[in-house]
Amino acid sequence: MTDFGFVRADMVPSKPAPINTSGVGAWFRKNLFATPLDGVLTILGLVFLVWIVPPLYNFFIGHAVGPGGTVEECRLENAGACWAYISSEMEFFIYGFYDIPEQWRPNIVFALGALLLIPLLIPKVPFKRTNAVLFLLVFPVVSYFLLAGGVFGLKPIPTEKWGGLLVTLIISVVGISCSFPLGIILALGRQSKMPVIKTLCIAFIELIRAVPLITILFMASIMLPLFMPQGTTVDKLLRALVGVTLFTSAYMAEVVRGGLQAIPRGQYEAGASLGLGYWQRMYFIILPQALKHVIPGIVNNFISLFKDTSLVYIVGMKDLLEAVKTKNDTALEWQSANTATTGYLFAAMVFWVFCFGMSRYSMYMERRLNTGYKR
Amino acid sequence: MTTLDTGPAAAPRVAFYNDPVIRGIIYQVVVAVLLVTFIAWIVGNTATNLAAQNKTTGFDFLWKTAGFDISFSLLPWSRGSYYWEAFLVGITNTLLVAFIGIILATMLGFTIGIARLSSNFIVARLATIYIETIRNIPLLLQLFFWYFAVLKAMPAVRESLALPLDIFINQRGLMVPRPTPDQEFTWVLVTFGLALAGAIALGIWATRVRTLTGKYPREVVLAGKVADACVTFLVAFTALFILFSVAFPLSHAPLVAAVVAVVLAAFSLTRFAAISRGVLTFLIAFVLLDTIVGAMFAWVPSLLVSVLSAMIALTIARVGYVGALSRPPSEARFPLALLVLIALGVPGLVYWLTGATLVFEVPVLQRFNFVGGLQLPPEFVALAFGLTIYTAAFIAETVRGGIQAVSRGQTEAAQSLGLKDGDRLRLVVVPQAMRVIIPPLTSQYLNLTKNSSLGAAIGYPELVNVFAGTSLNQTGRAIECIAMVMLVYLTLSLLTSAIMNWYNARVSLVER
Amino acid sequence: MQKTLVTIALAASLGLAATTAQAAILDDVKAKGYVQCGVTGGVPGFSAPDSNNVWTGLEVDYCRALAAAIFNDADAVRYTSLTSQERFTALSAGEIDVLSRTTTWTMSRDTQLGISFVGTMFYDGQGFMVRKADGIASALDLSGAAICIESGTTTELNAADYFAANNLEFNTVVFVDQDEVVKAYEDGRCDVYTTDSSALAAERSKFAVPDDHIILPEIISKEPLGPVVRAGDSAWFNIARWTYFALLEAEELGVSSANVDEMLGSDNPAIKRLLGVEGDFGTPLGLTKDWAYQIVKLVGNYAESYERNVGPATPIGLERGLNALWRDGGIQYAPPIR
Amino acid sequence: MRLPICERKAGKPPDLTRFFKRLLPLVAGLACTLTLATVPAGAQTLQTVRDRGFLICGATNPLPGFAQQDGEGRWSGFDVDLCRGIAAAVLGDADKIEFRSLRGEARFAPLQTGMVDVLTRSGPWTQRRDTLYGAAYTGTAFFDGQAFLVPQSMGVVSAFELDNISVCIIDGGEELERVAEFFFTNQASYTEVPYEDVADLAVAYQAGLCQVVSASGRQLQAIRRALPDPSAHRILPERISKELLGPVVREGDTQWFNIVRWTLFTLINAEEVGITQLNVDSLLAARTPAVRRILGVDGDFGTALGLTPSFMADVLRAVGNYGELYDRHFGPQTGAALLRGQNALWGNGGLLYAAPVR
Amino acid sequence: MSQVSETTVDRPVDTSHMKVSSTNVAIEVIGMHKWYSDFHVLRDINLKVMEGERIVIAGPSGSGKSTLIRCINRLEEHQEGQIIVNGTELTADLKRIDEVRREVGMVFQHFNLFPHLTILENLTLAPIWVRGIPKAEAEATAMHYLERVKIPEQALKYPGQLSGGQQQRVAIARSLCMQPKIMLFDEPTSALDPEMVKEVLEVMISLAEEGMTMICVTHEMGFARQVANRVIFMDQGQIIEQNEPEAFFSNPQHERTKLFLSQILH
Repeated sequence: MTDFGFVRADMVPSKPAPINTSGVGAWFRKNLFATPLDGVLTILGLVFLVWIVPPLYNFFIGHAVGPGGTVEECRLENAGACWAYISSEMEFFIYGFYDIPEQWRPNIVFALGALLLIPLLIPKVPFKRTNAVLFLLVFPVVSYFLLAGGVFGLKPIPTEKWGGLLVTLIISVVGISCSFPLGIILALGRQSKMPVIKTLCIAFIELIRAVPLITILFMASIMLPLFMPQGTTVDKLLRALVGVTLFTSAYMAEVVRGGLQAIPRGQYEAGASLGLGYWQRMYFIILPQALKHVIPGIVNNFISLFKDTSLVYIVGMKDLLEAVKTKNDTALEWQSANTATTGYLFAAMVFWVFCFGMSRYSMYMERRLNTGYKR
Repeated sequence: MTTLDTGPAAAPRVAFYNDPVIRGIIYQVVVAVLLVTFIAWIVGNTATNLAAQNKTTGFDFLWKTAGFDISFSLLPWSRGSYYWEAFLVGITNTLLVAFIGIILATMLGFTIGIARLSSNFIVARLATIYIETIRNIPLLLQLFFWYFAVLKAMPAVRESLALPLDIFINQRGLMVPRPTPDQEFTWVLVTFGLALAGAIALGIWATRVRTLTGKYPREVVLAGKVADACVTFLVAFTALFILFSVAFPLSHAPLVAAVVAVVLAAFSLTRFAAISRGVLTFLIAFVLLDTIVGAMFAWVPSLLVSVLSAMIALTIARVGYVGALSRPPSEARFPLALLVLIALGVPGLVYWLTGATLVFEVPVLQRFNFVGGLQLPPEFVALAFGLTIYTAAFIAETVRGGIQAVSRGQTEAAQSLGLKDGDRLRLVVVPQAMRVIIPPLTSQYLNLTKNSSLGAAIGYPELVNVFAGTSLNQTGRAIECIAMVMLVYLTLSLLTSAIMNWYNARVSLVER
Repeated sequence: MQKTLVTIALAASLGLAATTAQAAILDDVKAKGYVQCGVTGGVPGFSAPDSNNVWTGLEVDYCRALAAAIFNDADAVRYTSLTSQERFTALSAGEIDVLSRTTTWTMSRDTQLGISFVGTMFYDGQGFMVRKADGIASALDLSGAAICIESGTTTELNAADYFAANNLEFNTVVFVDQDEVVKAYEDGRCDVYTTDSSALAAERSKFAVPDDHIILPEIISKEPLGPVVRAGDSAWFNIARWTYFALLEAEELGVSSANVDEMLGSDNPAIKRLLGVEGDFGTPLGLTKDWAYQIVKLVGNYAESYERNVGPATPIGLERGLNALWRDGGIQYAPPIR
Repeated sequence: MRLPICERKAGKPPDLTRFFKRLLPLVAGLACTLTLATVPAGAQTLQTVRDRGFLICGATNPLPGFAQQDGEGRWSGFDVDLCRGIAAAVLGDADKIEFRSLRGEARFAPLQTGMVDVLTRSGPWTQRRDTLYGAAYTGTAFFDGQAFLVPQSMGVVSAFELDNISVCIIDGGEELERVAEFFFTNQASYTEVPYEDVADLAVAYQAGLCQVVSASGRQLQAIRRALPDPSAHRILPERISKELLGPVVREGDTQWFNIVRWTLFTLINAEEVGITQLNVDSLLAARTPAVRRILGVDGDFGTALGLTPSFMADVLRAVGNYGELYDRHFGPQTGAALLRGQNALWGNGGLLYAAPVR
Repeated sequence: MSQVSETTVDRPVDTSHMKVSSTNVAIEVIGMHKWYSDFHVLRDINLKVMEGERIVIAGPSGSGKSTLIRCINRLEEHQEGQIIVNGTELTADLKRIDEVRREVGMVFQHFNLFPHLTILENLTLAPIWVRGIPKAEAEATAMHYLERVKIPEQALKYPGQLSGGQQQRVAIARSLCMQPKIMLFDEPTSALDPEMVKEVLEVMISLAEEGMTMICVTHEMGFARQVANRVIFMDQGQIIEQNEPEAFFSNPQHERTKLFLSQILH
């Protein structure tokens, strides 16, 4: 090869990788035993799995008492999770105190919500605008009247009776759809050039972000009555909604601000040069770009909000977690060693499914729009 | 809220006002007026309501006796204490659990975050499962779980779970030994502080000399060698001692251990240092593995466990051996062992010389209860545990993000310059990763502190529970109590963000 | 989009917000058609959702009785589940009309929070548990018995005081923790276990054979739990108070939900007055003449409610003890309806 | 209470963030308004009494043991001591009272018109009185009921032993019915000797026109004390009806209602924890929380009532605890000892129960 | 990557030193294969580089050019065959890898300067910590090389404050500070604006003029013509053709080469 001229006459065919770089063995070597240290970690990991999986399997499935089981089975010495308890109290976990004969109403709301939300989430489905309007404007109104009743001959059901997953979903859906625009307004206010508005927005955002949600809800439950004119009361659900929404909107504002700051100046100037007014500029040019940038942050906020709904026990709402806790504490007929654990695990699974779903959806959208941050 | 009511949608449509400046002023005046009205309305309502309920306001209640018990307090507390003391107790309890949570969560979070980036499939997957499980479940639920489902299911006192180092866990919480230092022990503490400062100063000095001259100072290198040997001896002796007195009981265990340790220490000074290191690694790994795996699989014959542990430990020892082979000579190595020895050895010497005693008051199971030691109530344990586990998942993601933010190119550039792995991490990767990690890490710390308020739900007497809960309930001074609580959190938050701003200004990358 | 959302929020808030006038609670309650009753988040026997997810319990029955007296409909109640922090604010602010939530009547609450305690629905307090086999019927028989007790608590002081006051020999086995005390008692370390009586009952229900243990009727410390109303509205205070008294009076007169209709024909003037057959005691309260009849008919008397919710036949298994009528050895006592 | 921040107009705020600087005056203003806005309203009765300098206290009809006038016109008795207790609580001086004995059914009118501040005895607590007359019963000071007075010589210790006797009873109320009911359920026989007036009962009994008198316990006590040798007669412990006596105040003044209610509860609670007129000062050093709270050493329970923190100690210093009060007027040294019976503490088999001072 | 330009340096290139005089082999690659899991990315690479040789590797993207030079300082691992650098064979042995890396400098497409360090610190980092050179000496060397790349005035700035071309020159200087015997360039100009390409090429040419052994993956065909004494064309992971620049450009032999050249040279 020292001679310069060289022309390859026959192409070297692609040949399979040597056994140590491909195939199952290679995968094992690369991912499990790349270095001796890796091997050690793998073995320790396996030891850990061997240690933890069988007891978990036995608890969740092996020795668990299925939905048809009885409390006596749950009370057996080596019984696992008591799923029978969950299935027997399921109604309370989903609807709270909602009148049993009227439970078709929340069911319709659930179905309607799913029906409107799913096409909204799938990018390929058309009529997005109509769909969004239906979901954000029509659906809440319909749901409210359907759930609260008092019209069209529906039996009125006060919000105190709503509970369980129903309340969790209501608070999170309303919280998400209200805190989003509110957060945008706050973010715009914070970017504003008007000192009074800017200061107010900053003060609001920083104050809310500085304190735990629990204190905001404490305020909603204990101090709000003091702030209202004598004799005025605010519905508890509304209080929880307002508390959670205000709280989230402050965080949302910070996320949106991040997006706004990422928009180059040129975009603002271009908008202005087209003669668009402030709101037109924001609506048509700035926000669509800014929001796209911060989808992961927004969804993270939604996930936090969804998890934070569990704090509404402070205002005495029986959301899913509180409903489970109530039954754990009061369903004496189901008392057994694992009843409480099973209850909490059930709630954990429900929360997990929703949060995990949201985070996966966000990742999917991120990939689709390809605007996600690297981190 | 008011700021929203006055969306510029209410803009006057008169042409005269279309001047943006005037319009801006008008908007602001409208907002300000609305806000002031709103506040006045609230204040008025509040005053009326309080008057109607025949309630008084003001902070005079702080100087009244509280008359309730607080189950856990670092400060002296009795029913006769004042409300302001309750306030302080709440703050200290919050800070205590936050402090412990932060330390533990940082350790766990960094481990998990690094594990998640591991090229090892199982390790990375376990870390992912951990993170995805934990951060998608509400913290409150996790606290309930730890408190009501796990701690309550812990064994009763007499069947306490005995952990090493005289730590016990049972329904009543965690019992740990309580250090009871005597008067002379103050000197040990003072020396420790001095020695630590000295060791750090020595480290800095040695590094500076290393930078300026290309070599560590001769004396330091020599002392480092000796320190290496000493550390080798100490570690080997401890491991062997445990091995021979617990795992494989041997008569004259201390003597045998000492002899072997001396041999290992001597080897570590020669060119057979790598072998010495391999043996040392084996010893530590084996002792640890045998204990832990033995505890995990109590039903497996101990011989099997020992053999398995020995095999794993051998592999680890090989890693250690190879690592030691490629170690730079002591002249080019940072004298870590020396510094550790100074920081710990000097106080140890003072401890021995002054005859100071630090006796650990061990919790002892008396007929019905543990007596002595530090008894941490289950609420504290559950809260600290829950906060740690939960926050660690977020810290792990932060850490992962930070490490990933340092592009592969940086690593490659460092590699191509011939920097060794340790130097590469120390000089290139960590400084860059940390500047990405620290801001979100701080906000995680702040979140942890704020989340500690959920302790109220399981009865841990932290600030919200003690002050916005019990005190408020006793006094009925809702506004005052909640305002004070919020003020504490606000202060913490503002302080943190001030420090962060300072830090960010200091480390932010200079860009064009 | 924002604008429309705000509109929806406003509409919803208007729809959800209800108003109550401070002054005349009764008028307001009548106007809205139900009693808003503050209850716990769930304490079995006192207020907790049952297996049909309906609120039940002794305290819930009180609310139902109030509703029965006002509306002739025991179901005209809406329950607000309250935390202990918010209960008094909720009451003062008029969010609830009556608070019936395991609230101990204490001086500071009665005098400093702008609220008034109506009476004592349930006398709780420290009690004693013994093994049935020991054949002990009263705390006065406990002289010399080994008593398991939690140290450093008021429990210990109360017990010491009680024994001293009754000239009984006091012999304790002291522990630092509740669980331990129970354990020691269960293991036979001592003959008697003492703590708050409702806690006693709860502990007992956890024993392998709860029926082997009995809770003695004596209660030696005071935790009077009762309904609370806002201070300042005497009319409402009177309704709340006399609803409670009516429950007691009905028991005393032997009127129960089962026999209330035949009791309408009773010759006993006290029964006649109670059931509104003779005299009109409802009008001064702003109620109908048969207010107490409705209470008994729809909710039952105190004894019925007690037995149904916390009595010996329930998992809570509390003997009447202090909560028996005055003539049966307890201290539940109501002024006559006259 | 005033915040220092109210005075200085946020001169040089700490160098934190800019928005905080702007927020400071706002917060300060809000805090000032909130903390300064206060006032308990509607404390009329207390203020009236304070302004007047003494308490006007009433009870229905003089009744020996409850309220009687000595030769010099000074009132004494159970009812009077209750008043003295209230005066001690409100004015710090138990003697600053004016006691009025009211006759007949008109007793609620003076209360309503404000002529008296509190009625310590106004006839038994019934629903009508509680709800119709604009009055509010604050609690029970004396459990009473219809009982039987018998001569010791009869050798009867329980009402259930009574059989084949003649009973003097007031005619016109429910008393006749009660007795009839009682004897009917006991399957005992009796002859009723009805009289129109209480005074006549004593005369008839003394004259031997009947063997037994049946009336409310307090009336029997009065009759018995008027007899030449009270100790030769006995009031049987059974009560065949319910009568509750207790202080009554005007409806609508919650603060005054609470003052009277908690003065009464103080007496009962003090007996329960063993505070007496004699040891009240030495117990100031006690460590028992319940004692310390009652004596105002721990906590402040008075200010909210518009009283001093130590008002309960003042009450006890002035009149002693409930037991002392009772013994003073119905105890053995009166020569006509009336058993505590239902008026014993709840722990001692009685019905007296007061919510705790906490 | 797709941007292929033909920027040339206007001044005459001094080729006096550019004759390969040495007979010492700097790099020898023998029968080397590499796979990314199942993808056969480098196939049967045989290459011998003499000291002082300047080799330009060209080829369409994905042809394995970068992978090849990354294998040479073991940023990538090969599975078959041998790579011998300065007489040291590259194996998994960390010691040997370190030895090789100390002799081989590398310049990356994206510069990979350390953004948290000043230019001077970037340059002195490795000399101080790898070679144990005293700081003052390392700084003197660093300033020397900064002058060579004509930006001594930027020494105390941070990378973020420099233009792309300046950064790449710093990156070259950083490698030079370690006084390598061989320099590898991985598309050093393809991330730069055209006017900056020139300043980087200037530096590279002057380096070549000094007789540095260089392997350069680049699309700068002008550079190849002026400086290289061998051009290697790669496609599908293999060396398709190699020749002296003149011959390579004027008379490509292989169809693939012809196609490639016709595409980039119009």
